[in-house]
Amino acid sequence: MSNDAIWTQVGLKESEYQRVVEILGREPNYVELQMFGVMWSEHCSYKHSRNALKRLPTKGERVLQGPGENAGVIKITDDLAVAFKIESHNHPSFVEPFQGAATGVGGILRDVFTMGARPVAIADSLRFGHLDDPKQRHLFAGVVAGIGHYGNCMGVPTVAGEVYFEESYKGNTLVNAMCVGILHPDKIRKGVAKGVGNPILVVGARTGRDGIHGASLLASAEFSEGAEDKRPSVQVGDPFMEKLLLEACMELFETDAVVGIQDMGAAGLMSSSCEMAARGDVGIEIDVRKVPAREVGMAAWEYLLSESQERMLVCVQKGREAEVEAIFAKWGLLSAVIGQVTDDGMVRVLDGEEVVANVPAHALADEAPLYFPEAKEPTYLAELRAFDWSSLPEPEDFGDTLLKLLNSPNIGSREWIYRQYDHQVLLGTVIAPGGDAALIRLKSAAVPGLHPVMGGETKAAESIGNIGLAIKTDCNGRFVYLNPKRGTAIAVAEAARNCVVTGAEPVAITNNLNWGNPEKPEVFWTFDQAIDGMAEACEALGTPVTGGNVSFYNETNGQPIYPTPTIGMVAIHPDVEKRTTLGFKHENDVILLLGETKSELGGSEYAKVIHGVVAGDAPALDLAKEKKLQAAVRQAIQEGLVSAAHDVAEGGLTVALAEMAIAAEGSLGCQLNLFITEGRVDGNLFGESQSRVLVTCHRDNVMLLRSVLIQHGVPHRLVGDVNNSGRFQLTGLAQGVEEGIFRRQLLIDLPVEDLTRAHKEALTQWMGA
Amino acid sequence: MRFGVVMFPGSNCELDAYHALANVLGQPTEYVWHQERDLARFDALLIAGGFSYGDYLRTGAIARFSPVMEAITGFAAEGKLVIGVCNGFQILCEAGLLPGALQRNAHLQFRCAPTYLRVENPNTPFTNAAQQGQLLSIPVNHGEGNYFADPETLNELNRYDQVLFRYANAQGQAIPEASPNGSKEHIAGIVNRRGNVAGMMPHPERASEAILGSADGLVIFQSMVNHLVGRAARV
Amino acid sequence: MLYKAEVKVSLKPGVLDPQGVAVAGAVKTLGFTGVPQVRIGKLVEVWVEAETEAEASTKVQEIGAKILANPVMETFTFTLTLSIDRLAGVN
Amino acid sequence: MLYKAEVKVSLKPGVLDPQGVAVAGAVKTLGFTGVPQVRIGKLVEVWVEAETEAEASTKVQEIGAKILANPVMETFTFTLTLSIDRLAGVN
Ligand SMILES: Nc1ncnc2c1ncn2[C@@H]1O[C@H](COP(=O)(O)OP(=O)(O)O)[C@@H](O)[C@H]1O
Ligand SMILES: [Mg+2]
Repeated sequence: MSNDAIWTQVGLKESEYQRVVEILGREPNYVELQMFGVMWSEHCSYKHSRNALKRLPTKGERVLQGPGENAGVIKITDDLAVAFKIESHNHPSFVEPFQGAATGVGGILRDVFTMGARPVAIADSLRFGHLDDPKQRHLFAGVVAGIGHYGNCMGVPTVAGEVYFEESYKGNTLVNAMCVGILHPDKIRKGVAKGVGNPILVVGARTGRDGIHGASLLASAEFSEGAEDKRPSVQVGDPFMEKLLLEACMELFETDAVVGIQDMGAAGLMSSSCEMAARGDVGIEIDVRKVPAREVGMAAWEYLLSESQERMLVCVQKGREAEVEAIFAKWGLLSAVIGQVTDDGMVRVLDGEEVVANVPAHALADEAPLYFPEAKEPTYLAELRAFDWSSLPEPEDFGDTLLKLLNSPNIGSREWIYRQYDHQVLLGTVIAPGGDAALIRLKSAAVPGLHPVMGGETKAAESIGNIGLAIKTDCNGRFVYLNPKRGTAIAVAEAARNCVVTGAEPVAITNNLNWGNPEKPEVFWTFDQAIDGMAEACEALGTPVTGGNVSFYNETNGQPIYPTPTIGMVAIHPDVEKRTTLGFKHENDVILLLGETKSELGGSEYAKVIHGVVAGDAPALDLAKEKKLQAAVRQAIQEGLVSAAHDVAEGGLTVALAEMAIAAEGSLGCQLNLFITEGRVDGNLFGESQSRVLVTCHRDNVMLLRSVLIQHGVPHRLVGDVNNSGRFQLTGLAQGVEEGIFRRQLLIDLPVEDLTRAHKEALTQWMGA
Repeated sequence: MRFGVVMFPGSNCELDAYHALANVLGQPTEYVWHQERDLARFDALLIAGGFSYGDYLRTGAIARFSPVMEAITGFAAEGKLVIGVCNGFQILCEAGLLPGALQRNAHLQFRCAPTYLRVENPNTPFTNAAQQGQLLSIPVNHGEGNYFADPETLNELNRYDQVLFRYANAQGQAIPEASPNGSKEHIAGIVNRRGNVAGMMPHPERASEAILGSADGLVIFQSMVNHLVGRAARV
Repeated sequence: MLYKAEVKVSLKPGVLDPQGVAVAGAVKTLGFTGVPQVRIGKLVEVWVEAETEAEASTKVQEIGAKILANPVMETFTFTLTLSIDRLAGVN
Repeated sequence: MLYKAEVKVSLKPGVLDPQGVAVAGAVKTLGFTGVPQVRIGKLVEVWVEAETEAEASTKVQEIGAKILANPVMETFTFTLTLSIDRLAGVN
């Protein structure tokens, strides 16, 4: 590296370096150059994405805090709000899966509790290559263990998530973690420094050389052979330290001593101090020698860029230092005054007596160059969409096809994952992982008023009643690959649908945009399209974007991942006593399919698993119809007309029905009759047409249910009955030669336990029981 | 009657235990900080689960040295009731208040899953509301719940009826497939010889309301209440 | 003087070592033959200040017995050397 | 011949060792003074069959690099002895 130009050594372009010189009116010194290198890195400055992101809808009557803070905040009642956010830790997890994933969870937890919220749920979103590759199994096992390690130790339940295995993620594991916390609407904390003379404290862990340049280099450049040399020293998470930090902060927030608080994530002290200064429009002066160190002989810039975990930067009222330090001491934590707020808008860094850096806060935080990258439609799209489906044979044996799909790691049971996660602690989880969205009740053990340090807020407990929160992460990257705009809209719609089938009303999203190199026009075009898709869907479904994260440069040797805009959805459930789950409940219940089935095989798991084809276009999506469907399902559930509900996703109608049978208690089975009016049989059975939901209801309620569906103009048909045969029987009815005469054919007839086994072993066949 | 929920730095089930005892069972309950030395105001203590001191070195190894553990040793010596759940069980073993130790799960993975516990001895302050052989549906949530004790100790546990619960399947058979961690003799919970100090890996507080999937955990707390008020009512 | 003790904590013979079994399995799958057994214990490095080696040794013995090893399933031994290496940092 | 290797796996200097920090803290609360630092690593005993010590050593070196130590954060060293102690059990 040493013979590179000085700007490339810190990951800047020459033009960017010139800009720095202009701003300072002089050459930056070494420390200052490091500071700009990090703060103007893609990861910290969003210089390639910020313009596009402006197009996302961020307003709504429930939105108390939109993008720009550590997490978004949504109002639930006058006494209760939720803070939530999603973050990626892709590159670190590829380098060291266990610690990378663990510290990813640690980071997102801090983002949420810096807002003043107590974390009550975690959700993840994971991507790996195919599991027949030992390296991928190693990554998968390490990531899951790491997420469990951190969340379990913190006592925050990991209740939902998603995972896909695709060739395109082979060289770039994706690990996105979402955290949801509860707080009082009037007690939102912000990452701001104010009040000249107010002291700035570092609290939590000591500072070492961990992860220096993690943000600027690793997360802002492509992987290539020999990426090893670029490796920062791995950050090791200490969830115990973070648990203490959480409780100490909760206690601190009960006082009014805090002016602002910011978690130290990427580029630690550096970014947290200049962001706090910039937000407060003030200056900050800090002395790195006052930062409690873990290692000897660290240089000033190493203090600034260290990504040691479990640390916070706090601005407190002058004179309250002792009080604050006492609280942290009670929890056995360090706290040290390292500087104070100044009035000159400069971030001034001292190394003892010596001034080692003196830079305008706004220059670092807000004045990174903005890029409008060139966008060009990728040529691969036309070819893929031109795919001729008639070239694929229909399956000989539909039962065998169903078993293969249930056994696919992209469809089968995720129990191997979530049984390694504590998904119960805090006693809020009323719909556990394994169905569609997770549902937590707000009147859990974490409700304000119960905890010693959250005392006195029992009022909140009453107003909460039976309100719950449905949570789900979702993104079918294959659809986004085939059609970036529609695929992204589908991700939003599916996340919402997964929440709606529990009876909840989607209210807002956070999102994590995992992409390739934005400086490649064909990659950026897909990004730009995706933003439009997300904006459209969020407008239509009334779920504003309250925050998110962008992870670019997910490429290995020039190969980008499928564009993967992970959606983290939060939905409010009015009454958790009226929640619905996907499993069949009673014999003789009637099964209805809501929505329209077209023969759409584009991007389907069926095409991939059975025919090895990833081609065509993403399924059609009509957001107006989607909205009606979701409203109808919610009303039907509220009126108690629905005994089970499940959204139709990967594997299509047949897999969704099978999942309902598998999730059923006892010996329930079903007899299904599907009219196959148009298109291919496999397209009808396994195609992934959107805006479809399966529900069951008691015979006596069918008329009532149908009237609700008709009111909302939701097309639907009766597709069969729940029985206690313990078998899954599906009959196809196809138009015969004469009008109105239908040919019946028993297409699938299998014991439910066979389906269950195939489903159960989807992951364990690779990962061990 | 007053319950104390003991919490250490790193405990994380204290909220849940408090909720089950105070809100569900309606018993007067207080948190007990690891620095406390005076426990006179309590009739029974629950050492909550979690990761005390990060469970570094060995689960419970560091917590056992906190001031409150000295006090708890005295509390137990007076014959008052102490139950350790999960990490609480691990701490009681490390402190020598219960025999044996808890090793890493045999399959080396953390496990959060429902289990059935077969009641082996219903004649204790912690099980008097249950029937002999009754199956309780109570979930486990641990990475190190694999109970170990040498053969002599196991013999004693059996001879003196100190095994409270064994992991079993839905038919009530204690077999390896039913065990989430590979414990010796499928042991899920034990009591000391005197009968007033108990430890169990599964989490009764997580099975304290039907909406959570099971309310069987209340049997254990109700038993303690029965014992303290000198009743032996069954639930 | 600053001494460095290397405390080896190992499982008692007869105590099952699932981790060791797993590693031995991994070794086999990687194609190594003739590796009949693997046992996994802890290596605890403890730096102690003491006037004499004897003093250091009693100190480490106590620390080992009190906290580093669990007598129910573990034993420990240790070696003492004058510490030459600079401490990585204060903690 | 059967050799026994004692493989010491330790964290690279600079890599955070939360366990060590926690134990050092506990040692202090136990009233021990002058214990500035504790670091915790793994002690892996590997039994290997080999004709010569040299062969055994290459084998252990490979096993250590491939499985026992995580190159991103750990380093390892080992010593070899002719194994006299009976195996604790076959696994
Ligand atoms: N990585 C994961 N972590 C935790 N839970 C997961 C994970 N992946 C999937 N799940 C859970 O498994 C169930 C099925 O997930 P998924 O197939 O994504 O559902 P859907 O197809 O309805 O989006 C959901 O309850 C989900 O929360
Ligand atoms: Mg779903």
